Amino acid sequence: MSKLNGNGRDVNKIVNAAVTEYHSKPEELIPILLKVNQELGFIPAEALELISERIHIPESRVYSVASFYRMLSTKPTGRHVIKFCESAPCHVAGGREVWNALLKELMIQPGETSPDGKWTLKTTSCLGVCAVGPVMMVDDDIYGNLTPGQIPDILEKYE
Amino acid sequence: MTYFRSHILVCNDPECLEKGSMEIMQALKSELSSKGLLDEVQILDTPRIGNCESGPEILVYPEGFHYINLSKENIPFLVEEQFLKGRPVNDLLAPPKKEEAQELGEPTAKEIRVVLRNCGKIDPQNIEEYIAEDGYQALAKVLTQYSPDDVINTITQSGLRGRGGAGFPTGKKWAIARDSVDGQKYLVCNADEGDPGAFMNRSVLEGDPHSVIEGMIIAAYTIGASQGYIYCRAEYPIAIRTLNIAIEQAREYGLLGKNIIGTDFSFDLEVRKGAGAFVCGEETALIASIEGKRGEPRPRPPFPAVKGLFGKPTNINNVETYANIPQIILRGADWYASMGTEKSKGTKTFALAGDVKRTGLIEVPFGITVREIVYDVGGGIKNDREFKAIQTGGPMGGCLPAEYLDLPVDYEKLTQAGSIMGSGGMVVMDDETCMVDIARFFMEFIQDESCGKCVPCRVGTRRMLEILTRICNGEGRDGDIELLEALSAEIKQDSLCGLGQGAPNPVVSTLKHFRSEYEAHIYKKECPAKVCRALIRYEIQADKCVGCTACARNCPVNAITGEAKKTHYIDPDICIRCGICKQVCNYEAVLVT
Amino acid sequence: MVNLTIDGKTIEVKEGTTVLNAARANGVEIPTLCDHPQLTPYGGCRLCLVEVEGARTLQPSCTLPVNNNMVVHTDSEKVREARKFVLTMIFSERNHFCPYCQVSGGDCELQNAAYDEGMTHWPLQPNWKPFPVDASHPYIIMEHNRCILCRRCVRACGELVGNFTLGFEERGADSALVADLGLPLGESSCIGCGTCVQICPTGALIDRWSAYQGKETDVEITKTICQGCSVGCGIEVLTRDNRLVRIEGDWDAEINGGVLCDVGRFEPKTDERERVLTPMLRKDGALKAATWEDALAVISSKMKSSNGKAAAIASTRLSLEAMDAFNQVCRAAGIQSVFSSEESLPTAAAWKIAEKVGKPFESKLDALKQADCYLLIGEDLTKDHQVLSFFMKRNLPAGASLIHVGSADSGFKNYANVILPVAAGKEAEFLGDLKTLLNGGDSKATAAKYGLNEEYLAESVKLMKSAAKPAIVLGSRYDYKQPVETCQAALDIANAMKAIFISSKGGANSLAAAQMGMDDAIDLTGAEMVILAAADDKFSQTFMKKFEKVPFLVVFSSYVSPLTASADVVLPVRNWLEQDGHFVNLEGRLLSAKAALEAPQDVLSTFEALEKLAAGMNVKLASTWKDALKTTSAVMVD
Amino acid sequence: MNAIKSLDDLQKIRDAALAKRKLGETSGSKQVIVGMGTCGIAAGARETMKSVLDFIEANNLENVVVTQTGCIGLCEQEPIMQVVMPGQEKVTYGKVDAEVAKKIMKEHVTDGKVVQGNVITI
Repeated sequence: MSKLNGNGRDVNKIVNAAVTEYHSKPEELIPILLKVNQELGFIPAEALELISERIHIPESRVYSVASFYRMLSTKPTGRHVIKFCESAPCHVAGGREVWNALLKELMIQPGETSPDGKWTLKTTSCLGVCAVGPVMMVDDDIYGNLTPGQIPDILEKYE
Repeated sequence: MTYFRSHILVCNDPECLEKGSMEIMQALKSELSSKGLLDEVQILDTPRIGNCESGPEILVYPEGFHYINLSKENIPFLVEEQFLKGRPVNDLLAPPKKEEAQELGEPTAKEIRVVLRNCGKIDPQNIEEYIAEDGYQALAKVLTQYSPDDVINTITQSGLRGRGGAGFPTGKKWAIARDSVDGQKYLVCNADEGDPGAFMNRSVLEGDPHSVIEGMIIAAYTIGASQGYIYCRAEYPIAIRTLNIAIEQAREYGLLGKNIIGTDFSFDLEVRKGAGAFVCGEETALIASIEGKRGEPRPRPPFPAVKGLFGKPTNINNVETYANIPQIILRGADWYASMGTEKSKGTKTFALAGDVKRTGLIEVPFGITVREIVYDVGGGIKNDREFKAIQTGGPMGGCLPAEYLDLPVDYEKLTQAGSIMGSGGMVVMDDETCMVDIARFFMEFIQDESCGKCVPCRVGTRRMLEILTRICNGEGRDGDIELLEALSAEIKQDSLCGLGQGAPNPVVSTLKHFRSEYEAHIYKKECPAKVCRALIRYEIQADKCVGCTACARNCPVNAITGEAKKTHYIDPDICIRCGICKQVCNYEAVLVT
Repeated sequence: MVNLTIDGKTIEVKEGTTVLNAARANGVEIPTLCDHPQLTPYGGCRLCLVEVEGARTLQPSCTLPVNNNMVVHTDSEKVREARKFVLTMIFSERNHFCPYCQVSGGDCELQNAAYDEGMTHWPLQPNWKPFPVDASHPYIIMEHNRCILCRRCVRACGELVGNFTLGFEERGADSALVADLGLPLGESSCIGCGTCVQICPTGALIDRWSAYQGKETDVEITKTICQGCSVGCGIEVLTRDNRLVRIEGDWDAEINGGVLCDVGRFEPKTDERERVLTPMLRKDGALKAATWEDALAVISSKMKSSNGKAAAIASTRLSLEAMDAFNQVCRAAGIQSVFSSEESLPTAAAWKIAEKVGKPFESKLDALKQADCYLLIGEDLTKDHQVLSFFMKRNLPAGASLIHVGSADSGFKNYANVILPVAAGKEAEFLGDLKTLLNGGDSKATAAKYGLNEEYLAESVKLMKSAAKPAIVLGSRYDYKQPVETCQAALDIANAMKAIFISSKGGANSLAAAQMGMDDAIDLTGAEMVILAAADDKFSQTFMKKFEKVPFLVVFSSYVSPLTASADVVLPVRNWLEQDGHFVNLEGRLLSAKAALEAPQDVLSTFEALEKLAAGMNVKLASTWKDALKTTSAVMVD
Repeated sequence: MNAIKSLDDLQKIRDAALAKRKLGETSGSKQVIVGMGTCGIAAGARETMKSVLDFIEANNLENVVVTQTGCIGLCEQEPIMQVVMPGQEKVTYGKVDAEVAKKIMKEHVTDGKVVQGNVITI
């Protein structure tokens, strides 16, 4: 039976592909979760159940792991995920103003998804590009040397 | 295939040819032949060894001796000493310091690039470029000439200490791992560079991945590990991709996998991606994470060297430590130990960030002062403002004020000053930085990253954050400073892992050096640096405002009123002090009071 | 041995001992919260911190192994400050407003620890975001607001029970206890064993019935054994004013180490059956209350008149004493057919083989706990011998494998590596073929023969072959067609693999019943009278059907049931909590049960009732239950 | 590629790589190197690279070898681009956005004139 989630993807197929790629090994739980997260934007409950079944790890442990790491999400996310670097160097370099501009533009709080399902706003730990801070990531695109004025232009690029 | 124990590379560059390098080659051939060494020593010609100014030049491998200014007369003695007696002829060797200066093209006078020597110079996705820069020569040398003991001795003599932060002597660490009796052993590279403001490891992984891989293979050979893992944070997708390409190429070239370089030593490597947890930089948490568990540290003992990954003896070093290894092997322990201070040898990479003109990556010998780093290497403070503090060692480090500008940077000195080396992040702050805000900021980071396993860190950091937040909000109470101090002392003393034990450091160091700022917040309800929102007001100076309306248009809460071309006004009751008006004003009319 | 100094006292302990245990063994008390003797040391709460000379920070004594010449201080200023700090921190997080908590005043380890440190108030005002209370479970209430995140429950659920229902979500101060994927406990995979409730140091996990029924200091505690199945778990029965408050596993019991299943822990509290409180006689078609004398007189005259054309059945929940007396009285009255209530469970089969073999062939439970591969035959141990299933399930994460020959939808479905649904009646044959496969052979043909997935069968063979310490476990199956053959085939595999072999034994005293010769299948044909010593047993419909055509039925029973309703004589007897006695568990261990409650007036123990009956019949009872065991061949477990 | 089975094999690869590099330096081809570490990309190196490639395609440039390298350490100058003209020293440019890249391609790579404003010294 194939299960579909909100993003219209076949969860079963994606989980099976991830599990197969990592040889169904219990110690590969995190790479498997990352893969599923990457494919679906988050890890729905049915994916967690399937992973538990396939690699013989109790559901409670799969969930404990999935909810521990910041780059894994067990809650649905928007079409695009913005990860804003909240580290000190970016903060010192004017990150706060950019952050405020971002909040103003998106009208959501960190951790939330916009009502139209387009954006999810998250903070992230250091992306390691402090020299070009403030920095944020939109999906896989990384933007450095940000100023508040650039925010609307950047957001406009995404459908 | 014939096996040569030594190789002589003779430079055949036009300049060297002109200076007679072919005659040198002939002389070498006849001399070696007369001593019956032609079966053991191979002579090759190769383009460009040094800069040919001191030609004819030759290189002797695997030792990597670089002889210059040779003449035919030197050859018999050289062959006798080098190939019969096995010792270098020092008089003919190229001076190492000079060679380095020429080869590496030091970015600034204070820098010496060992770990970063190839970064930005070679194409990291092409193993041949690394090999061209003497890559894997150290590995070849170790596998053919060194016993594990020899490697440990060399590393111990070099004085190399773990670059992950704690500074444990690497040679000693390897010796412990080697002495573990259990059959299966693992080697782990900690590439979970989580300190905000630190990105040295990322640069090495992205720019010169093979140096780390080579260092790891040497370590694996030394301790007897057959499988290794590089645990890299998922925030570094490019580093992970580059590493995977490098590993694949190394495998293709027989440098990883079974029977490395034709010897009976086998070792393979795998990259493990983190998933966003700062605490996984702690070695026991990192191990748990590789095993597919929540990244929670566990008490030590048992130490990973005895019981680590999958319950087996495991050696963990960080990226920079491994990247140093090939150079130490090639250039010798003495060369490495000649740099740095008495107890901290060699060079250290730092990531320079914050309010410094030249942010970026530097590599300097230990012992350099903070002033030299900030002003000579970093070019001074942005906008020529005042230096206020430098934060070293990441979120568990401390903030040092201007009094420490002349502090020589090494493991011990930084610790004595109330900060730590950490992995090498340095955040420079100017006088517009509020130290209470900074302390609150780091505490927010730590309490967000606390795994929650132990009470002092889980609860203590949250209580501290609450206190710091209320101080920044202008709601500080008498006794808060003392409470912070008491909590700091206990959290440091009682927490399970380094994260908790170091968590109070930013507070402790700012309380020590910037106590008056805390007092101003609490007792005068003032933020001297004009940062803390609740304690400041934004005002528009009538004499500077031209009425361009930029501020009013950008204000997210419509707190600014005013007609075009007339002075604008900010309603303090509506204003949320986000600072956007100040950012967008081109006339510096917005003032913070 | 290692020498160290704790608080100035030089002591010697075994290498590998933790500082905590070394201190405790030498009379030095160190407070703990997250630590529990039955769990792997964790080192999270930091209450047990001690000062070790030379160490940079304070050290958790629960995880720190002793070292030679170590100097430890458990009562220094630094240590006491740290303890107070840790407790202050815990009290500053979530709701620890004690007056509203049922464990307050003695049963709360957190509160006790605070009193021990002389704390009288919260030094820091608590600051927390309230959590909803999870009351979805029929037995257990999860009150997150009192949770101190010590994870004893999570570890117990995994390490001891092997169910892995409980886990942790999020991290840091946002961490919270969850079931499965964050489900309400009542909708989760929780089996309601209550081990988490028992191990919780605060009032975060409580059971529905015992709340506010009395603190541990107000109750009486009786150590006895659970009589729910043949494992014989050690329990503590908490009573107050002759009322059952709750049942807890005995942490010191060798067999179960404190773990219990829902049957042992909660069933007595949920048992709503009506008690039989007086002897009753059928007169003019209706049961009427009678005196013991009248009732017994009717029985003895009926026994005499039936002239041996009678049958007798003893519940396998009877104590050895009662079972032996029952046997003697019945046989004295010339009754040849004395059965036990065991219904086609493996006990009789195993016993028959034991008699034939003449020497022990089963292993002790301890061996089962150590095994690394389980071949499990039978319907479902997770229902009738749950604690046995815990011993297996908890080894799975460490790499042990589990192959279940039985229903695909059993309680093992989330745990077994492979489930092989072999049809009823084919078990013996299948096990024979499996033994052949273990020596190499074509799994394809075998799989086809039994309609099994070939890949799964091949995987089973691989798992069994690669095991270092395999175990064959024969569980109950209510429709075994060939119990003896199945048992023999399972034993053959065990012998061939040099594996551990253990079979479950039905009721609490099934093995004893078999040893006393009550191991034949029940046959009531031609019996003019049947005596059933039912005790507090609950019988299946199929079992009760056997009695429909019995002309004269005598029932010794604690509870009213369809059987007592149709009986001609009913005698009120005590339930298991009200009487002493001895039992032989599935591994042949002799266990002793103690009465925890007083029985209602006029209700006798089955043994006393039988004594009275014997006296009325002029039968002299030899007090020989021990001899009765010895007269048959030795207990069959090694 | 055959696996390296001896020291000798390694030496040969090294020699070949060095020879290849030498050949690159003497063949008269022009080299454009773009720093493609994370910081470079964050600062817009992808656009820089695209601009370089677009320029080459639009102008049918031959003899230009475009390669990438990792982080050089001067992150605040990112995107960084380097140009090596035959027989000349390497020139390093900082803060090279798409426009500047186009300018460098035109003035330096095509016409041989160093674009002074963006040169950084390392």
